[in-house]
Parts: sequence; C-alpha cells; structure tokens
Amino acid sequence: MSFDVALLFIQQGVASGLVTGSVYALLAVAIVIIYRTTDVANFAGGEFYMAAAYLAFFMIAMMALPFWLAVIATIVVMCIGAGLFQRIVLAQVALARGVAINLVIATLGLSYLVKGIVRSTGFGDTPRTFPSVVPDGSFTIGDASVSYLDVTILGAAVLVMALFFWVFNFTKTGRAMRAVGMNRRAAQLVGINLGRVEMMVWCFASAISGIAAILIAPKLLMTAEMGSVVTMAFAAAIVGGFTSLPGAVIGGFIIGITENMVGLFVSSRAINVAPFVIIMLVLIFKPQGLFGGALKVRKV
Amino acid sequence: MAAMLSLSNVLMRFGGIVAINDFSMEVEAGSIHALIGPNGAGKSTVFNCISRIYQPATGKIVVRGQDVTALPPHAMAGLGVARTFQNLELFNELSVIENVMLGAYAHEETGFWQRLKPRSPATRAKAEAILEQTGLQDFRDVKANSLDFGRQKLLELARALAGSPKLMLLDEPAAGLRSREIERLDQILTDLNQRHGITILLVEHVMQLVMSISNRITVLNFGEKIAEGTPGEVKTHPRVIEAYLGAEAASHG
Amino acid sequence: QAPAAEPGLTATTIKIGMFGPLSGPSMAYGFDVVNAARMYFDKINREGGIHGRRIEVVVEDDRCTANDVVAAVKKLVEQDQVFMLNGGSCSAPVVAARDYVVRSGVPWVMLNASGDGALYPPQPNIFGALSISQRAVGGSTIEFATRQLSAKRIGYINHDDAYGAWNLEAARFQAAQNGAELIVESINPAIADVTAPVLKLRAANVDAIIIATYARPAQLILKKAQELNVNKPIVIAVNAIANLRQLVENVGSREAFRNVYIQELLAAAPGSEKLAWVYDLYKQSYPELAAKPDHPQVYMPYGIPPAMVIVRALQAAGPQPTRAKVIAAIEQLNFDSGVMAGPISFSPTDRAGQKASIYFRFDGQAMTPVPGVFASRWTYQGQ
Amino acid sequence: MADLLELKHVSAGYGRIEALSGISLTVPEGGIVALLGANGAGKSTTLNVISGLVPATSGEVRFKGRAISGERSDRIVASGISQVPEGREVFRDMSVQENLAIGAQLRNDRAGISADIEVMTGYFPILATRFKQMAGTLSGGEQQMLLIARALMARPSLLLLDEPSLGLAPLLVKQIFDIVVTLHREQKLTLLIVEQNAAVALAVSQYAYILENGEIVAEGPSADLANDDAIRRAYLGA
Amino acid sequence: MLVALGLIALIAGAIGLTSFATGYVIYIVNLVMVAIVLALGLHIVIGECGQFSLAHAAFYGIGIYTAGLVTNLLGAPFWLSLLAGGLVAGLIGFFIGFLSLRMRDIYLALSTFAFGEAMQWLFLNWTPVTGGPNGLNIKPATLFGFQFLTDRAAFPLVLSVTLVILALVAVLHVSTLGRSLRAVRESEIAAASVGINVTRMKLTAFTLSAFVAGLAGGLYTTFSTFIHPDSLGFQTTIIILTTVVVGGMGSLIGAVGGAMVFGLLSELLRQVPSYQEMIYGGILILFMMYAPRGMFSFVGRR
Ligand SMILES: Nc1ncnc2c1ncn2[C@@H]1O[C@H](COP(=O)(O)OP(=O)(O)OP(=O)(O)O)[C@@H](O)[C@H]1O
Ligand SMILES: Nc1ncnc2c1ncn2[C@@H]1O[C@H](COP(=O)(O)OP(=O)(O)OP(=O)(O)O)[C@@H](O)[C@H]1O
Ligand SMILES: [Mg+2]
Ligand SMILES: [Mg+2]
Repeated sequence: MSFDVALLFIQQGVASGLVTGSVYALLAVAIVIIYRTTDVANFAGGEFYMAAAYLAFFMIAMMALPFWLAVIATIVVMCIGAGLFQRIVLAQVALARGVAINLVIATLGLSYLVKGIVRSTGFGDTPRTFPSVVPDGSFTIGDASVSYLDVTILGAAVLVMALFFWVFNFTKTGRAMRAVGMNRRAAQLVGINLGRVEMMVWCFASAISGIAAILIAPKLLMTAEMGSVVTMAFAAAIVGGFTSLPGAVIGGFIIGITENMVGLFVSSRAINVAPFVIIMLVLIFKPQGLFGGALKVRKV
Repeated sequence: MAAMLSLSNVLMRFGGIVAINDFSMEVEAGSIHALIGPNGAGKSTVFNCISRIYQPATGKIVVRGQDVTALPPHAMAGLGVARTFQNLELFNELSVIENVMLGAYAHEETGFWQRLKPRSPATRAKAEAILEQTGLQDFRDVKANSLDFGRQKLLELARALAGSPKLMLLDEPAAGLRSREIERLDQILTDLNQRHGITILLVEHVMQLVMSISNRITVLNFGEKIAEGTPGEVKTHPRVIEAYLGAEAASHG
Repeated sequence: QAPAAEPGLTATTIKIGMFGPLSGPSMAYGFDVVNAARMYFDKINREGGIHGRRIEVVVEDDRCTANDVVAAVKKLVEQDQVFMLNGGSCSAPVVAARDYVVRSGVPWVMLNASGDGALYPPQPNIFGALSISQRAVGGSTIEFATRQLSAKRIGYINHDDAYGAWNLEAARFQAAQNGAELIVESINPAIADVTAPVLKLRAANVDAIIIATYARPAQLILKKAQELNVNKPIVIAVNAIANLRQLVENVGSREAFRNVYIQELLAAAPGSEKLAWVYDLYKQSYPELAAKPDHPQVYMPYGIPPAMVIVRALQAAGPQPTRAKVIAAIEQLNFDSGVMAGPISFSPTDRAGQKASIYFRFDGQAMTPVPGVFASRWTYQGQ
Repeated sequence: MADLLELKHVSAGYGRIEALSGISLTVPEGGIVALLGANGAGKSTTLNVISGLVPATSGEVRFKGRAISGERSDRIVASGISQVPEGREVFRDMSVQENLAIGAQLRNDRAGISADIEVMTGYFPILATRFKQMAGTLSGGEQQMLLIARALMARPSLLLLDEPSLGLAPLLVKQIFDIVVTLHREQKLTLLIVEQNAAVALAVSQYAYILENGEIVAEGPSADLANDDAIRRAYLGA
Repeated sequence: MLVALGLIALIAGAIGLTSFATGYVIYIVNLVMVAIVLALGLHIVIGECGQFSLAHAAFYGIGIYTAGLVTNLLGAPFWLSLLAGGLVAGLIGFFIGFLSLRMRDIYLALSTFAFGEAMQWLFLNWTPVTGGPNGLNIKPATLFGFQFLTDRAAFPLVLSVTLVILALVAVLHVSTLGRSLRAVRESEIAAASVGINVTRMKLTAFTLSAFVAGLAGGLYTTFSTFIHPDSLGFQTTIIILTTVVVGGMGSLIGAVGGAMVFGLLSELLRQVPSYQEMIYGGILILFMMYAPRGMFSFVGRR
C-alpha cells in the first residue's frame, strides 16, 4: 500500500468513524444515564431508537406532518412511552422485590414486544428512510469526503451530549438523578420523588434515542432490526467506562474510528468483531473501562 | 509473654490523606487489647491492614511470629485470625446457620473433591453450638438480612467464632446494643478470652465495655498513637481526655 | 416402505408439509413466499386438484434457525405424516435438516432458499434453488461484468455468511475462467459503516463493483459509492430490491444511478404485465395482507415455482403416487414457469432448479433490459 | 403545647412479619421525645413509617394536624419531617459538599442554602476539612455527622434521629447531643430520638416511650422513667 | 423429598415417552434437556457465585465443535467426544475467568459478552476447522460401534447424561464448595475474611460453568448432525439467561424448571407465528412484574 493511499485511508477513516461514532455515542449516553441512575442495562435501548425512527417515518412520510413538528412529536411520544414503561412495568418489578437483573429481563421483554409490534404493522421488512434534516451533497476536508448530513449528525450529537452532560452534572435535576443512582433510601429521605426522577431518566434517555433516530435513519436506513446497532453503543459505553458520560462519548468515537481502521487496514470481515476485541483489550488493562475510575476497594 | 500480633511502623495513605502514620503496637497473646480513638482516627484502617484488605505503604505486620505483610486476605483465617466489621458484612441472602458454618470454612477439609462432599455434620454441630452460645438459635434458618441490626452484629461475632480463632479483631461490636446486651457481650468476650484463650483486639466507642474488659488500651488520633497503657492510665491521660473522652466522660468513668 | 399406504395420502387428499420463517427477524425472506405457494395450491384445488385429490397443506414456522427448521421438519414428517415437504427460505439453517430428510426419504422441494449446502453434493430426495442457487448468482454476475462491462479487475462485495461463501466460490471459479481478477470485500449483513470496503475498492481501481448483499447493505454501499465519487459500473445481485422507488429514495439521489445494473431472477420486472397474475392472485387470496404496507413482500413470487414443481410432479406421478414416483418425476421436469427468468429443470445429478438471471440497467427511473443471458459455469465436481 | 406529630394505632410489617402492632404516640411541638427499646423492637420501623418509607398497614399518622400516612416520602419531607437514618446512608460517590447541598433538594433559596452549609460546618468542623472527599470513604463517625447535617439542611420542623450516637466517640456523642439540644433551643426544633444509649436519651428528652416487640409497653416523663427501677434494670444497666 | 418424587416422576414419564411419542416430540425433549444442562451451567456461575457471564453460547459452541470434530476425525465414541467438548470448553472458561478476575459486576458481564461475540465471529471465520459459514456436518454419535441415528435412539443417552449432570450440580449445591461459592456472591470481603480464596472460587465457578456448557454442546451432537455459527450468538446466551432468571436466580429447581418451561413454550409459540415475539416479550415482562424471584419461588428456594 502506498503512502498516499494510507494517508487517504486514515483521513477518510477518521472522518467517517467520527460520524458513525457519534451515533454510537448518542445511544451509549442513553444507556449510561439509565444505568447510572437505575442500575439497569437497558436491553431495549435499540428498540427505543427503532421505534422512534418508525414514529418519525410515520409522521413525516405517511401523515405528511411538517418536519420539525414531527421531530418534536416523536421526541414527546418517546419520552411519554418510556416514562410509562418505567412507571407501569419497572416500578412494579421493584415493588415485587425484583433486583437489577429482573429489570434487565423486563427491558428485554420490551424489546421483543416492540419489535413484534413494528413487524406486525408490515413496515418492518423493506429498508426505509425519510427526508433528512439537511440537503444532499458533500465536501472534502483534506482527502476525506464528508457529507452535509454527516457534519450535521456529528454537530447535533455533540450538542445533545453536551446538553445532557450539563443537566446531569450541574443541575438540581441531574443531582437528584445521581443521588437516586447511589442510594435510593437516602434519596427518598432528602425529599427526592423517586418515581418522578426515574421516570424522568427513562424519558430523557428515550428522548436521546429519538434524536439519534431522527438524525441517523436517513444515513443508516430503517428496518425492524436496526436496533442491533445498540450493541455498538454498549461497546462504546463499556470502553468509556459505563458510568461516565464523557467516557461513553469518547468510547463511541473510538469504536467508530477503529471499525473503519480495521476495515481499511486489516479486513472488511473483521469490522464487526473489532469493537469486541477492543472491549476485551481495554477491560483487561483497565477493568473499569477508560473513564470508569480506579478499581476501588470497598471501605469496610 | 509472646506477642500475638505486632505492627511496626505501618503507614497507610489514601490519595493525599495519611490514614495511619508510622504506627506500631503489640498485642500480647491471651490479652484483650482495645484500640480506641476519635472517629476517623484510623482504627478500622488498622484492622483492614491486618486482615490484608488494605496494603500499607510501609511497615511490617507479624501474627504469631509470622510476617503476614505480603499474604492475601483469605490466608488470615487459616492463621487463626477472624474479624467482624463495623458496618456489617454478612452473607445477606444466606441463612443464619449457613453464615456461621461458613465461618468454619478455613478448618474444613480442603481440596476440590473433599469440598464436594455434602455438608459436614461436624461443622453443622459446631455451628449449632455457637448459635446456642450467642442466643441466635431461634433464627437458624432466617436469612441474615432480615435480622434486626443488633442481631446482625451478633451473627457476625458468631461467624467469627466459628473459625476457632486465636485472634479476633472486633470492629465496634457493641454499637447499636443497649446496656443489657452490652453486659451480655462483656460476658461473652470475657468468657472467650479466659476460657478459650482467644486474644481479642477490640475497636469500640462504648467506654463502659472497653474500660471493663481491656487489659491494655492503645489510643489513636489522626493516625498516630497518642497513648498506650492500662485502662486506668489511659482514662486519665490528658491527651486522651482532650481528643477522645471529653472531661465529663472521664470523670464519670 | 410398505407399499400399501404412503403417508399423507388418501383417496381425496394429499398432504404437503410447508415451513418457512413466519415470524421474527427473517420473516421478510419467507412469510409471503409460503403464502404464494399456498395460494397456488389453492388455485389448483379450485381447478379440481390433482388426479381428483385436493392438496392439503400443514404450515410450520421455522424461524430461520437451525433447531427450529429441524423441529418443523420432524413434526411435519413424524407427527403430521405429510407426503412431501415444501419449505425453507433461509440458506444456512435449511442445511441442518438435510441428513434427517435424506434418512427419512421424504421428497423435499425447497421454497426460495438457495440451500446450496443441501444441494451439493446432490441428495436423492432434495430439490431446491428454485429462485436460484448462490453458486449461479456468483458465476452469473462475473460473467456479466466480464462480458458486458469488459471488466478485468472486479470488486466483489458479499456477505461473510453461508450465502456469501457459496456465491463467492462460483464467482472465483468464473473469474479464473474469464481471466478476471477478483478483489473481495466480505461484510457482515449488520454492518453500519461501509466506508472501508467501498474506499478500498476505489483505491484498488477496479473496473466494476458487484454487490451481492441484502437490500440494506447494498443501499448503504450505493450511497457511499456516490459520496466517495466512485464512478465505475455497479452491479447489484439478487437482493430483494423490488421497490425501485424506495431504492432511489433510500440512496438519496438519482446521481448515484449513473451506472447501475440490477440482476433479476424473475421473468420480468416486478409490476410488469407478465407477472400481474401472481400479484392479482395474492390480492384475491389475502385481501387483508395485501392491504398492509409493503405487502406482498418482495420475495413473494418466488413461492410460485416450487409449488408448480410439486403440482407438475404429482401430476406426472399418476393417480397412485408414491414418494419414489414423485422423486423420479421431479428429476424429469423441465418447464418454463413464466415467473422466473429461466426454465426450471432437474436431472438425476443436478438438484438445483433455476440457474438463469437477466440484467437491467437502472438509471434511477427507467429500467432498460440488457439483452442476453449470463450463466454461471460452475458445476459440482464432488468433494 | 399542640401535638406536632401523632401516631394512632399504627401497624406495619414486612411481608408476613408484623413489626409494629398498633402503636400510638405523640410528639408535642417543640418537644424532645425519646423512643427506647431492645433490638428488633420496631423503633426504626416506626421512624420509617413516619417518613413514608414503610407503609402503615393500619392506623394513622398525623403531622401538624394533617393525616400524612400513605403520602409519598418526598411530600413528607417537604411538609417538614427529616430523618437521620441508621446504617450510614450517605451518597457514597458524592462529595461531602454535594451531600450537604442535596439535603436542601426541596429548597430554592441559593443564598440560604450556602449559609446553612456554613452553619453545618460550624457545628461539625471536621466536615469542612473533608469538603471535597467522597462521602463513602469517610470514617463511620464522620458519616454520622454528615447525615445529621444533611437532614438539617432541609430546615425541618421535626427531626427524627435513629440512633445518632451509634459508633461515635464519647466526646462526639456529647457534642452531638449538645448540638441537638442547641438546635432544639435555638431553632425550636422538635425531636423524636431513637437511641440505644438510654441514659443519654432520657437525659435530653422530656418524654419517652418504650417499645417491645412492636408494642408500647411503657411511657412517661423521662425523669420518671429514669427513676423507675424496672426500667433502670432493663435499659440503663446496673 | 418433593424434589426426589418429582425427579422420579420425571424419569418415569421420560421413559414412557419413548414408547409412544413421535420422533418429533423426542427431538424436542432432547433439545429441552440440552437447555437444562445449559441452564445448570449458567446457574453455577451466576446463581451460585454471582458472577455475570454472558458468553455461555460461546462455551456451548466450543463444546459442539470440539465434540463434533472429535467424532468426525477420530470416530471416537460419544462419551469421549462429550468429555472432550466439556474439557476444552472448561479450559477456555478457566482462561477467560482468569482474564476477567479483576472485573466486577457489569464490566465482567460485558467483557464476557465481548468474548462471546468474538467467539461467534471466530466460528464463522475459522473455516478450515469449523466449516465457517457452511456450518459443520457432524457424524452420528457412536457407542460400542452402535450408531445413534435417530432422536429416539439418542434419547436414553441424553437423558442419562442430563441426570448425571443434574445430580452433580445438585451435589455441588449442597456441598461446602457450593456454600463457599455463594459466600463469594454475597460478600467478597467477608468471604475472604473467613478464609475463602475468592479468586480461586471465581475461577472454579467460571471453569465449571464452561465445562457444563461444553458438555451441553457435546450432548447436542449426540442427536444433531449439523451446527452453524448463527445458532451460537448472543441471542442464545440471552435465552439461557432468561430461563435461569425467570426460573429463579440461585435456585436449582428454577434453572431446571425454567429451561423446561421455556423450551416447551418456545415450541408452542411456533404455532402462533405472527404474535410470538409479542407474546414472548409480554410473558417476560409479566413474570418480572409479578414473580421476579422466579416462577418456582413458591416451591421454596433450594
Ligand atoms: N478506602 C478509603 N479511601 C479513602 N479514604 C479512606 C479510605 N478508608 C479510610 N479512609 C480515611 O481514613 C481515615 C481513617 O478512617 P477509619 O475508617 O480507619 O477511621 P476509624 O478510626 O475506624 O473511625 P470510626 O471510629 O469513625 O469508624 C478517615 O479519614 C477516612 O476518611
Ligand atoms: N427489610 C426487612 N425485612 C424483613 N424484616 C425486617 C426488615 N427490617 C426489619 N425487619 C424486622 O422487623 C422487626 C423490627 O425491626 P426494626 O429495624 O424496626 O427494629 P429496631 O428496633 O430498629 O432494632 P435495632 O435496635 O436493632 O435497630 C425486626 O424483627 C426485624 O427483624
Ligand atoms: Mg471504624
Ligand atoms: Mg433500628
């Protein structure tokens, strides 16, 4: 391979990897927020994203709603749906003395349910898209070609992530969310409305998934199986440390870029296994992920 | 008399905080030795260093003549060291009797195949006896985490006893007990010490207990030893009064 | 076998066991294919059946997983006692039922599974590739690229699964024969970012790119090729892109279709006059399904030829059919279905029914047929 | 003095276990009431019923004349009841500062909150030196102080203390009870104290209840109880 | 007592089965027994030791490929293939356990998840050994020169191996070893303080769990003739995990019962194709809402 080609590969690989990575990062943020506050690894994260895409599709392409109206409606509906799931299902699991794994299996159940519902509408089979936020076309940076859509995705993703980072770390609501994640009893004793905070967390997370879906469906296309990218989001979250929001974001970029580098310099066959190899390597050397903090001995 | 336990020049840091600083002490075999000091002085940290949960930066820890500074935590039970925890570390979902039986783990047969044998009757009998001794026999099959706080503390003591220890490290065993139970605990500990010859290192804030049963007391403040001696000596030591007991408590006595 | 009573046969009925993915992620590959075959059987029944016997079908869901395919087959054979089998839409899992079917001796005509793993080496009672075999797909695309597009260096993107392994084998064979060089990029069907394979093919300066993947990755690749300014001809092999308007919409611009060819297995473009009867029959038979969006599913017509094979073989086997007679009859078949691009034929040594495909040029709006037939020359040589 | 808190025939339990069987008690406004009893008597359960963490199966809890049983715990906190729980329930991965701030979760007066944090570090100077340390790594006593301070940050009118002296050095026990008495005097804080150390509890309180197996077996002015022989033997040691 | 009676009834029923049931039913029963063994394996590491391993399908696959290859290449009798499958899986389980020792909770779960995905990729791409995307054809199992060609013939074999494994896991459960695994699950610090070598316990659990999963793989090859990597992915792990959780975590009856109920449920659901995903999802949700401690929690935890 000549130097020029290698240089081109690196540039294009990084550029495309950043964009795909931002998709992973957004979904990873949604996963991490839920995990940190409710201890649940949300297996339905992918289906939130899928459901949001179909909702938006339905409103834009079938009902011909104006784009922005559809976007807002999608986010609102997602938020309410996830909130209700928390309130009706997860709250009851907790009430019945379920532990974290029970909640996880409940989200798994939800994911089957949502997939089944989407498939039964008949829309699930053919890959679909809906008009993207931005016009077609691309430009080049160095040797890399980047589409307007890509730039928008990256920009919007970073914006959304920054916003949620701020909410989570620097607002009262965010503090309440973190408190619930640490000690539910104590949170109740300082006057936090547990139910509301948990509902809000699910609502936030699914809103993020909704935003991701609207940004990305035009790029990755929709099928009933599109939620499987959440695997990559999990990978991103793990690499980043699973409890760290910035970690999830950086993890997303790492996974996105590595996929491309492996595809370009090793083999296209290896693209899909690359994230898992990264996970294993990262965890072997840093058992808490890159930003998960030091391995702590519990004080007794 | 030989030293059951000796620490020399132990130093333990957490980030910037020096939790124990150049600390040395000796616990005589067969004695009840108390380690007291204000909250945050580093008492539990000393325990954690001895039971190998923390690795001190410098210093040496010797148990019954053997340097244990490089041993893993699980090796300590085999050396006859058992402990309880300040904030409870029970096997929550297991029954009371299972908790106690696990305490005897280090003395059961080892080896993969032997351990596959169904529960050994000897261990069970021993556990039953200890439940009797600690008054927990009625709770034998209850899950540990549904006991009230006081009984959970007692269960920890029972579990430690099951290990037939030579040295017991007790981190605040009386916390949460009321006076009558403290008296009972006093009796149990004295009995263990005198009849079974178990050496006890005790961290405790309940002075009523400490002063009545200890042979010797070491006082820690900000990770450093400020006094050591018999209860009588320590009680009147000005630095101890100032940092720990307070004038009133000392005068009551 | 006792000559007296063949299972699944009465004086008035003949029982056929059908199976395919009726649920779950692979549903798109077979749900309506099963429906199509079923409606064809119904049509035959309405027209009087076969030698006075009505065709009775028992349908099982095989979920396109190996264990479920085997469970479905065993249930049909042992519990429902069907006369013969008609099923299978997914290539890798159907292979799992091969040994059992061979041992039990039940004739099996696959639905649209390419099923190469069960067809090669040929087994006495298994017939398939009624849409096409993957070997035939791979060989044909290379033939098209070398003969029609005069390509010497060919970029070949396929899946890393059973599908891909089979079509690649024949593609390699044909490329060697035609003196072309093959640059292969095998991708996972679930891939999200196709930058690497496309960019590598651009850098390798290939003369043409063949995409032998499912619809979603194919569309991602087309889109990426446009973004990365790849202006070489692109051939899309069989992949269920029936709705060409959706294809253009998904790719995002007509620009991307400057130089695109589409392989087709059906006798004519979907929606054309020639196939109208199939779609009409579907609407008639399943009004509720037809009202759903995206129905019939893309592969629906592929269910007709297997049903035709069964009907013709039963007719040929005479009023007292046995499994052996039916197998012999299938071996002799050679007919034009009117649905697929080429004739359907078997022989004592060849169990793959349909091998031809035709090509269209598609400019984002209109389809222009490319004259000629481009056949794979790969044949089974033993293992 | 009006009754600030009133429990009428309250029962509660965990699954099949009945922990409280129809207890009644009152806490007058501005008073200090002690609740004594053996381990497992149901003292913590009582406080948790008041705080809304454990639902009452029957009976009624009234606060400021209003029935609060069945209300959500955050509403109860908002109405002016704070609890210092047993078991060191701090927010382990938050700093001391954040733990204090979150105590004022239901308040919106920024200035008042930071002033109160000052006040708390005045009461408990050690917390000031640990301001940025994660609460989970504090020593047991430090955590106990943090918990009291955190509860006070809500500016409650009724403070429930569950074994405040547990695990504290003698000097600190004295300090904490001094602070409690000071708060009671200066801020007119009403207190319900659960305490193993009956001597201390009876010394600071005006009225006391004694709980056994989920039932109130004795009650009376603290001074009287302290002089009652049976009580002395059972709770005060020789 | 109840358990023993149930077991006897089960065995009697199973033997009766061979005489009148169709080969199809026996096939399903065989599959269910493999599911039981898989669930038992996962029970050891999750239920007893509290370590979340999400690579169970990978160990199962290793067992299948090893046993299959040993049968194909060496013509070994079934018990040798079975054991080989278990041992190789156990060995790799030991290695993975070793790498994962420093990890806890979710990190452990996710690193094993990554390992599982990587293994599936390896199965798919290591064509010379696994047959890659073509899958691997497995010759029928043999014993004393007798070939097990049908499900019916293999059934007694599958049943006895399952019972033996069940018995072994039950012994583990009541043994000192089992108790010390549970101690690690409840509190590592306390476990160490009573003298339990926490590291060794975790390794033991990982290894045993992988060993049993490998045995399940070997068992599968006694009545199946084909394996494809598609069957060995995360989906499969999730199904096993689900059976263990819905049955009741930490309970032996739960693991076995969960595997039976879900094995049959899965087969029943094939009869309602268009709704099965929704029904399955709904069932999971309802179980978690109303019986999170397990569908057999009312039988009493063992
Ligand atoms: N794991 C840790 N990380 C950081 N700091 C720690 C850790 N463990 C202990 N410390 C600090 O070390 C000091 C001593 O703590 P330790 O728990 O030993 O005190 P103690 O004497 O047992 O107090 P108490 O009587 O209140 O239990 C404290 O300031 C505590 O904050
Ligand atoms: N979460 C729980 N699950 C089951 N039983 C419980 C639970 N919490 C408490 N109990 C039981 O309820 C009874 C009352 O417990 P509670 O904690 O109120 O006692 P307490 O008086 O505070 O005791 P202590 O002085 O030991 O703290 C006890 O028998 C206890 O075992
Ligand atoms: Mg301490
Ligand atoms: Mg209490």
